[in-house]
Amino acid sequence: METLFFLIITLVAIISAILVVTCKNPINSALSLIMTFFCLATYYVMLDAPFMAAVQVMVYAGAIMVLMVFTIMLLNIRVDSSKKHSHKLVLGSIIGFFTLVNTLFILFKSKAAMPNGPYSGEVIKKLGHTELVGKEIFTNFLLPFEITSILLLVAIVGAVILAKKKI
Amino acid sequence: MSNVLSLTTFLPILGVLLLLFIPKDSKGVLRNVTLAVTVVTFLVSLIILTGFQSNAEFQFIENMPWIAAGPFVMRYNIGIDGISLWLVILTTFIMPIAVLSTFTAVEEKVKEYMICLLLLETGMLGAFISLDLFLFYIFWEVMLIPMYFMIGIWGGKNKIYAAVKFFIYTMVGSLLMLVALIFLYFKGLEAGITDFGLLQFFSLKLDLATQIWLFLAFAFAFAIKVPMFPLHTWLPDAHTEAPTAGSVILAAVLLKMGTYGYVRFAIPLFPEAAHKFAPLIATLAVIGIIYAALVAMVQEDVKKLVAYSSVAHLGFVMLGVFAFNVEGITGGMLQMINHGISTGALFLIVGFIYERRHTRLITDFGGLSKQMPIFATIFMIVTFSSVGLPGTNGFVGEFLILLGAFEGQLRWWTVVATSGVILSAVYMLWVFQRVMFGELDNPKNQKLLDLNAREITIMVPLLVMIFFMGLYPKPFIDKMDPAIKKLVAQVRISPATAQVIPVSTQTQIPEGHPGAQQMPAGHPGGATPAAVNQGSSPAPQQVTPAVNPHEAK
Amino acid sequence: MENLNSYLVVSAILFAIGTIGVLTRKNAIVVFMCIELMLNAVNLTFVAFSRHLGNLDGQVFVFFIMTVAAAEAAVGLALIIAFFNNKESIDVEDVNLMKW
Amino acid sequence: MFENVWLIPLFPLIGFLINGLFGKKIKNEAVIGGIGTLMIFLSFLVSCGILMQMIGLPPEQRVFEKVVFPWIQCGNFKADMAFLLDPLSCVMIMVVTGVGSLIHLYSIGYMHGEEGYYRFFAYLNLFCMSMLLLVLGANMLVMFIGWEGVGLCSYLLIGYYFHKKSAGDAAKKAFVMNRVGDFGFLIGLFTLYWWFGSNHNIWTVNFTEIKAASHLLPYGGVVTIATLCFFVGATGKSAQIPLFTWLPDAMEGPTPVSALIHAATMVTAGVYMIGRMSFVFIKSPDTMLVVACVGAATAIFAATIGTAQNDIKRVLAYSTVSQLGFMFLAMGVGAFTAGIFHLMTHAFFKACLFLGSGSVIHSMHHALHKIHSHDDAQDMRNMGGLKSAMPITFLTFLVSTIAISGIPGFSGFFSKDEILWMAFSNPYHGNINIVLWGIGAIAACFTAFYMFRLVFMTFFGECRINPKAKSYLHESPLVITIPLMVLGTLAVVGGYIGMPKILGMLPNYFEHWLEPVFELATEYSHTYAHQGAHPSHAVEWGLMGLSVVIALVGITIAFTMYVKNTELPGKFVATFPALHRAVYNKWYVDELYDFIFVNPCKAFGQFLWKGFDVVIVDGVVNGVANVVMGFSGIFRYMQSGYIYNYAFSMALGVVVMLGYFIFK
Amino acid sequence: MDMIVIPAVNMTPILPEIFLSVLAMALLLINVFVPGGQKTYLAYISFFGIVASAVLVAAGWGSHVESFSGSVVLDNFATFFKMIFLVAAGLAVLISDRYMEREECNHGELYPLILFTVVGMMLMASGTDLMTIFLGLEVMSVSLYVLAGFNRANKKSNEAGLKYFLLGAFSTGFLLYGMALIYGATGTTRLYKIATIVGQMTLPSANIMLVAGMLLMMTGFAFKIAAAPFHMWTPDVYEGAPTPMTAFMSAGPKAAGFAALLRIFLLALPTLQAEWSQVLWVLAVLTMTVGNITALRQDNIKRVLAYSSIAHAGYALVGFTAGNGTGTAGILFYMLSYAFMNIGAFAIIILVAKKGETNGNVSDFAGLGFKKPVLAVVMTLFLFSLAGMPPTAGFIGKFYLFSGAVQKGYIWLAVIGVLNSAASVYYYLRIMVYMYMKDATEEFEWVQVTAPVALALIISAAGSLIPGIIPSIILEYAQMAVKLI
Repeated sequence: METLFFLIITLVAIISAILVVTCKNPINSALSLIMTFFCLATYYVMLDAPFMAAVQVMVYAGAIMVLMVFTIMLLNIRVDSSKKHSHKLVLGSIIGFFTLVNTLFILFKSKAAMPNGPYSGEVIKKLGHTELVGKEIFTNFLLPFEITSILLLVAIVGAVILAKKKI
Repeated sequence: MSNVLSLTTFLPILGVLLLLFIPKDSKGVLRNVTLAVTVVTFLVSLIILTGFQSNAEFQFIENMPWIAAGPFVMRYNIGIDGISLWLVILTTFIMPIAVLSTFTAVEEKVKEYMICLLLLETGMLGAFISLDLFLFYIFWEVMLIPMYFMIGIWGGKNKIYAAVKFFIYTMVGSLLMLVALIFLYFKGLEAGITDFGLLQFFSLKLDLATQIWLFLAFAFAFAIKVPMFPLHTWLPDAHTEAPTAGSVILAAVLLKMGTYGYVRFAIPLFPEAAHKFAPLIATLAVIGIIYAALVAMVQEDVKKLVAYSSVAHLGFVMLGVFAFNVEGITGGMLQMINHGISTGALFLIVGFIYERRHTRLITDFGGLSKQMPIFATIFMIVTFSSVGLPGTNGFVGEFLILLGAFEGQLRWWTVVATSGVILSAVYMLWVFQRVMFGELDNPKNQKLLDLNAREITIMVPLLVMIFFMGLYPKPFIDKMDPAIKKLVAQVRISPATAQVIPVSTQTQIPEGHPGAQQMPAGHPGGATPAAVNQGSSPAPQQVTPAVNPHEAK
Repeated sequence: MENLNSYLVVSAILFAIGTIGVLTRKNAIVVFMCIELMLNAVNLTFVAFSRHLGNLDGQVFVFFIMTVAAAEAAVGLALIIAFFNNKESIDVEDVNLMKW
Repeated sequence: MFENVWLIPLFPLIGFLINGLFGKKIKNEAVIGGIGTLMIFLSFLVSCGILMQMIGLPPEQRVFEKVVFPWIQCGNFKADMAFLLDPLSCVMIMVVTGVGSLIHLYSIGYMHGEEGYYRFFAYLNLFCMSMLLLVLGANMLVMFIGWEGVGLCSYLLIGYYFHKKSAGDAAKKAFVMNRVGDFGFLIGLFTLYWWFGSNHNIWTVNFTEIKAASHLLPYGGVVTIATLCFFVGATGKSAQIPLFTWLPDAMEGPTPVSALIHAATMVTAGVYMIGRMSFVFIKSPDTMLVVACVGAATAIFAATIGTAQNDIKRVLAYSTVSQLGFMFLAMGVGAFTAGIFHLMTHAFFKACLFLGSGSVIHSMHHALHKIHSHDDAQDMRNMGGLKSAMPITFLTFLVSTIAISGIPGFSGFFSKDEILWMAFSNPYHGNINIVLWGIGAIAACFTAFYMFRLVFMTFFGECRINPKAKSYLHESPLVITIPLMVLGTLAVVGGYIGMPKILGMLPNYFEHWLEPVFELATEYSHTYAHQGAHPSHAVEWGLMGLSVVIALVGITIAFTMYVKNTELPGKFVATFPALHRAVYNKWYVDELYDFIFVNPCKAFGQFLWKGFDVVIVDGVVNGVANVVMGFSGIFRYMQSGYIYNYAFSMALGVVVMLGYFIFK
Repeated sequence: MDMIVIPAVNMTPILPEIFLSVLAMALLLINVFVPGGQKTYLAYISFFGIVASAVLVAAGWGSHVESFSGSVVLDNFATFFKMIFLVAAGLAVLISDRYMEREECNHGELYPLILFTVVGMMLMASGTDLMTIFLGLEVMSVSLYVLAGFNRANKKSNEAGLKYFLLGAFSTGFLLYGMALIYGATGTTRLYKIATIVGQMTLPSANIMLVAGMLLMMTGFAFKIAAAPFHMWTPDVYEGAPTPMTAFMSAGPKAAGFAALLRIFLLALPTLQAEWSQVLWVLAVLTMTVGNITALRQDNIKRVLAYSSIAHAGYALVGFTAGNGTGTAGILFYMLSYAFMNIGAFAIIILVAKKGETNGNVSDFAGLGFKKPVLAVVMTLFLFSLAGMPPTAGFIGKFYLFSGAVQKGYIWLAVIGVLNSAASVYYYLRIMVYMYMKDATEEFEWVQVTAPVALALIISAAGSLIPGIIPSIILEYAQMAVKLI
């Protein structure tokens, strides 16, 4: 049952990902991407990471993609209609294919490290995922967390400078 | 005066600082100050000359820590021996002459020109006195910069091509040498050598394969600088385009860097490889001699002709150096100085007429002897010095080179090289004839003025040297002799590889000739010292089995 | 749950699709979206590894990646808008003033 | 007096320096000429002193070496600036300074009014110095200084009229041909030095030391190589086949120069050198044969050319070449004394001939100049009948001509006959002897013919000069005629010091004098010479008579053709036009050399420059640069500006990198 | 559920970062009150802030403090690189003012952004956790995207920003994938732990996931340092970005990329040296060759320097390939000297250019040598230093880089390196050819050397020359810095 569910989600995720790449209309691409994001969120839930799933939906699907769709609308961009570059398509696909092949080879030819942490599915369920992630962030990864604040500040300043009509 | 070497080397830099404070437009002051600086440098260098002891040791050594970081220890390690002494003196001697020659030749950008000249002097001197390989490399490269600007800024029509070619050509070689230098250092490090000091590396034993690679890298760099056939094509371009002083310095000193590099570095550091490559290098040298002479013969531009003659002369030097015996190397060293003087003088001469006529094409001249007798005389003396007429400096060097090469292993090369002597006469005399002899039919030439006092002043020291070195080279040879003997001892390959075959008188006399077996007791030659010598051990230079006279026939 | 490799394979496929998108699409925003797709693929990898390893480092990393994605989105879209203001296009083929 | 030998070259050097440096300021011809002449005359006096002293010594003590200062000393090699006095060098310095003084004196008058008068005397002094160094040098290197020094002076003096292209060409040709010889000289020197050094640890170039060690030399082998090389040097300097063509051209120089350098002294340096090294040469029978053959060939070859020349100096020039051939023939047959003897007598009569011709030219020139004629003052076809106008010149000229033709009683007879006899009777070359003798004899016949042709065309017959100029012809001044008379006298009596034994009137002083020098050579020669039956006196007498007859035949033919029946030469030319053209054009040797050496050399040089240097060597250099630049262009266009291309490149990089590690 | 106890942290390692961040934020605020034409004050403030920060950094020399539970470390290596970033930023600030004034985009936000970039770079250098390094990288990158597109009105600048952004984000994808694989293969993101785990592996090179992670990470950083074939953005972005930012980008982020690479590879993955040096060998050769050869045919001087910057990354990679003390110390030294010489050269380009970034071709330098001799001499110094001629810092740097390779036995790499630098001489000489050997077509009257630029030039010139004559003053520190990794 779970396998079937996984397969369905996978199918949806991949099809929507392909749609992102193939849709002529950027809006459609964006919508497909959102679809993919939802699928990923589902994976996260299946991987006992509900907090990540929530963040995924809120930040990606909610914030980032809205921003993008908004931008697309704002710029009123029409369909990707200019002349086709078949060679570009072919080359890109070949490279993408090889990337995939390489990656798959990597995955199948090697084994990940042995589990080394205390957080098995049961533990997470018992202690609560959000708490655990929060604890990690505020203890072991405090510094990166602080850095994100600067990152966001930079992004804000940058966005203002670049896009504001008059500074 | 323990730091007189440093003083000599860096005096020109002080001169540069001085020049910086002189306004651009007071050209006369700039010229005179530069002249004064170079003359003072020359005078200071005379202290070195007089204080130099005729022995094989390095003298006036200054050895101070400089860089010590990581595996590398570089020291400010300088000193001279008989080999570098004369090149230092030659440099300081040529510089005032070069400066003086620019007094009217360079009217534009005088300040910059003078600064270039002085920087160049420091670079050249530094390269000759460095006993630290790294320091040498620094100076070696530094020299390029002012020369590049001299050619590029004050040069002729095709100056940029020539300057860039000169720079990059030399750079390619020297960078490969740099890699070899680093490699050598690490080899030394393994053997317990602690810094870049040249003298320590002399005792470093390397296996043949390593030696060959390192030697090739060094030899390539030096061969470009010499320049040896077929790496010579930058030279005619550089010479043709360079301003007179530039050509003079280029010919007189800069090219010596290459040959000096062989004598000081490439050969003693890698003696076995040097021996292995001696035939090849000698072949190239000989080809260079003949080739450059033939090409020089058909040149239309006087300066280019002189440039090609340089290639030929330097070929002689290489031949001598690779004879690996005292005569050959001494000849080579002498020839370096000679070439500096004669070819320097030739470039000055070309400069004189160029300044007057703004052309260097041989066909534009003819019959100048009539109009410019003093010039003609000087030109002729220099020509014959360049041709190597006995009595002038050119002969002594050339003779010793050929002699050394002949008695060494390079017999057949010598024979071919000697024919270069004929060709040199052909092209030099031909150009002299076409420029100086004949009817003075070009109206532009009919108003030429003879040399003025300044120009004569420039030439007189050179002429004096031409004759002095030709007639009494003893002081020169004596000062360099111990160092060269040491060098020869250094590069002598071990007895295992080259056997000294004892030669007895008896076996040498062909048995087929009647009467050869015994000489009459009362024979006039019987009691001469030479005869007594027969019993003593054969000459140390004898590295090849003696050619049996039968075979020689 | 499925085994680790299933997730990794999915993420690899998504990553490859994202790559293809970057290489083939002309609309700058779509290109950017494809990059986001690649990042998400990485996220999935991280989470999968994290789950497999039993430590949460990977998930924390994902958390930061999302932040970064947000920041990049802000700046990126600002750049795209600025470009649009200049060129009236967001076609990457029009980003061609500088070449050779 | 021996100690003061260094004065001999020093005086001319001083003269050179004074005239060379200050001559232009002095301006006064008398002073300039005076200084020049005085200096060489002082040398002559010193030489006389030395000669006197040497005569006073027993023969075995007649060797003296004076080291003036150390010159080159390097490693094993050592060459001092040292002078060697022995009977041979003594003869030479006497000839050089003696004839030199006379020619200097002559020049004072001859060069009168020439532009660059001081230059001429400076060069002349310099020449004398060089020549004296050459003959006095105690080692090969000092000799070589002189050797090249005389070449230089010859260059300078031939090119004296530098505004004439032909003079410049001739000068250069002379120097270069000499250089070819020098090449041989150097290689010979190296070979000898190396052989002694490496085999016997005798590192020397000193003649005395080589002589002392010469018994170590093998016969043939390396010695042949060395001596052949030396002989190449000699052919260059002494204008032998194949390097003789420069000498006739050298006549572009002023006549005194031709007399001094190209007749009396410099050109004999090769002979002298062989004499100096007789003990080496004799050790190689092959070389000796080559020397003899070349000498004989040159003698006949040059003589034939001499028969057809019209330029008075050119005839003399070919005559010189021919006579030098005789000397080499002598050297080659081991008749060193005879060779040197002929050298000396030749110096007398040939100098006299040249000076005489100079006197004629001087007079002709003067006369033609007066009437503003541009006729060639040296062309014999413009002369004729000058004997009345210039009696002294005529007389001395005639005497010398007789001497050179080998008429008994005159110096040339003694020396030439000695040579021919030795060619016939020497023990070295077996059957070839007869050939050598035959060629020599025919050459002698030719000599007599063309010399008398010269005399007849110049001094006899009707005067062919422009009639207007005729009245201006006159005898030269005393300063010119005195040397003529002195040399004329010597041409007559000079031979008596070396009279062949067979004539028995006087002892052969000359042979005795030179005996210590050539003693060793004679000794060595015994080891391989065929000690066959020595030809009898009768044969000698017969041959002597024959040679006289031959000379007379030559004279007779000349007389017939140029005095009695002046149409004959024209008829002859008409009958054998090709032959005449070939002879007249010197057998086309110059053209041959141009074809074989000069032009190919130039063409090859052009090819090397324009074809090889520029296209190939520089082409490779620039080609590398261009290839790099080409790549630069390719790389540049890969930088298309499109983002997806850049991304593609990155992705490709990733794929390749991963692929390599996965699939390796 | 327990309260989360935030652990006590030692702030010393990130003191300069904190200082600079605070300063940047303060500047953002101050900016509001500074009227349009007087943004120069901000430049001065940031410059002095940078100097102060440099003092703070310098004070940390010699200490070794780990903090934030192993996320960050203060050691000599970090200190050295931080100094490089500060030098680059300081010089960039000094040369920005004049440029921005001329291009009429002197917005006060420039300086805070530069400072933030520095913060990001510093975190890259001192981070010992992949997350720290990644976030530092992003702080840097995001700032740089903005800085590259800072001159909004200029189409080129705009395009540069966009191009840089898209490609940068793309490369981030690879970088992250690499980090994910490393995480998967080792189970941690802490470098020290990775080192331990990898060290315990019997055959780490057989662990293809680890190797692939390493390669993908290398890709990401190779993009930042502009190594071929990830270099293609460089010329375009460098050309388009405002010149002072180009200068900054060529010196700072490149050094930061090397810092992170060195840190990760030498600290965490030394056991994989055999693998990564193979790749780096190829990358180094490609980078040097492509950079140098393409530069030969450029006309825009900014592009010339951009390609030269690629080539210099290649030289540094030579030292990295060796991976030994000599080579890595060489990288440190070289990055510092490169900051001096390259920014110096860009400063002169700024002076010579006219409004709208025109007059930026090599041929526009014709005659500068005698019209503005001091500027030209200084430029010559920079160019010779870039070309690696003694006695400049560039030479010593190259010497150490190539020495490292030779020491490690990579002779051919060194040979290719020197041949490349011989070829590179051509395009540096070309600039000099125009400066000195062509006749002036302009009078250069618009060239005004303001005080900050003059200061920048003096500092750069000193920094390019003095270490060339007495390199020990920097090399000793570089040696100490790399010893600790």
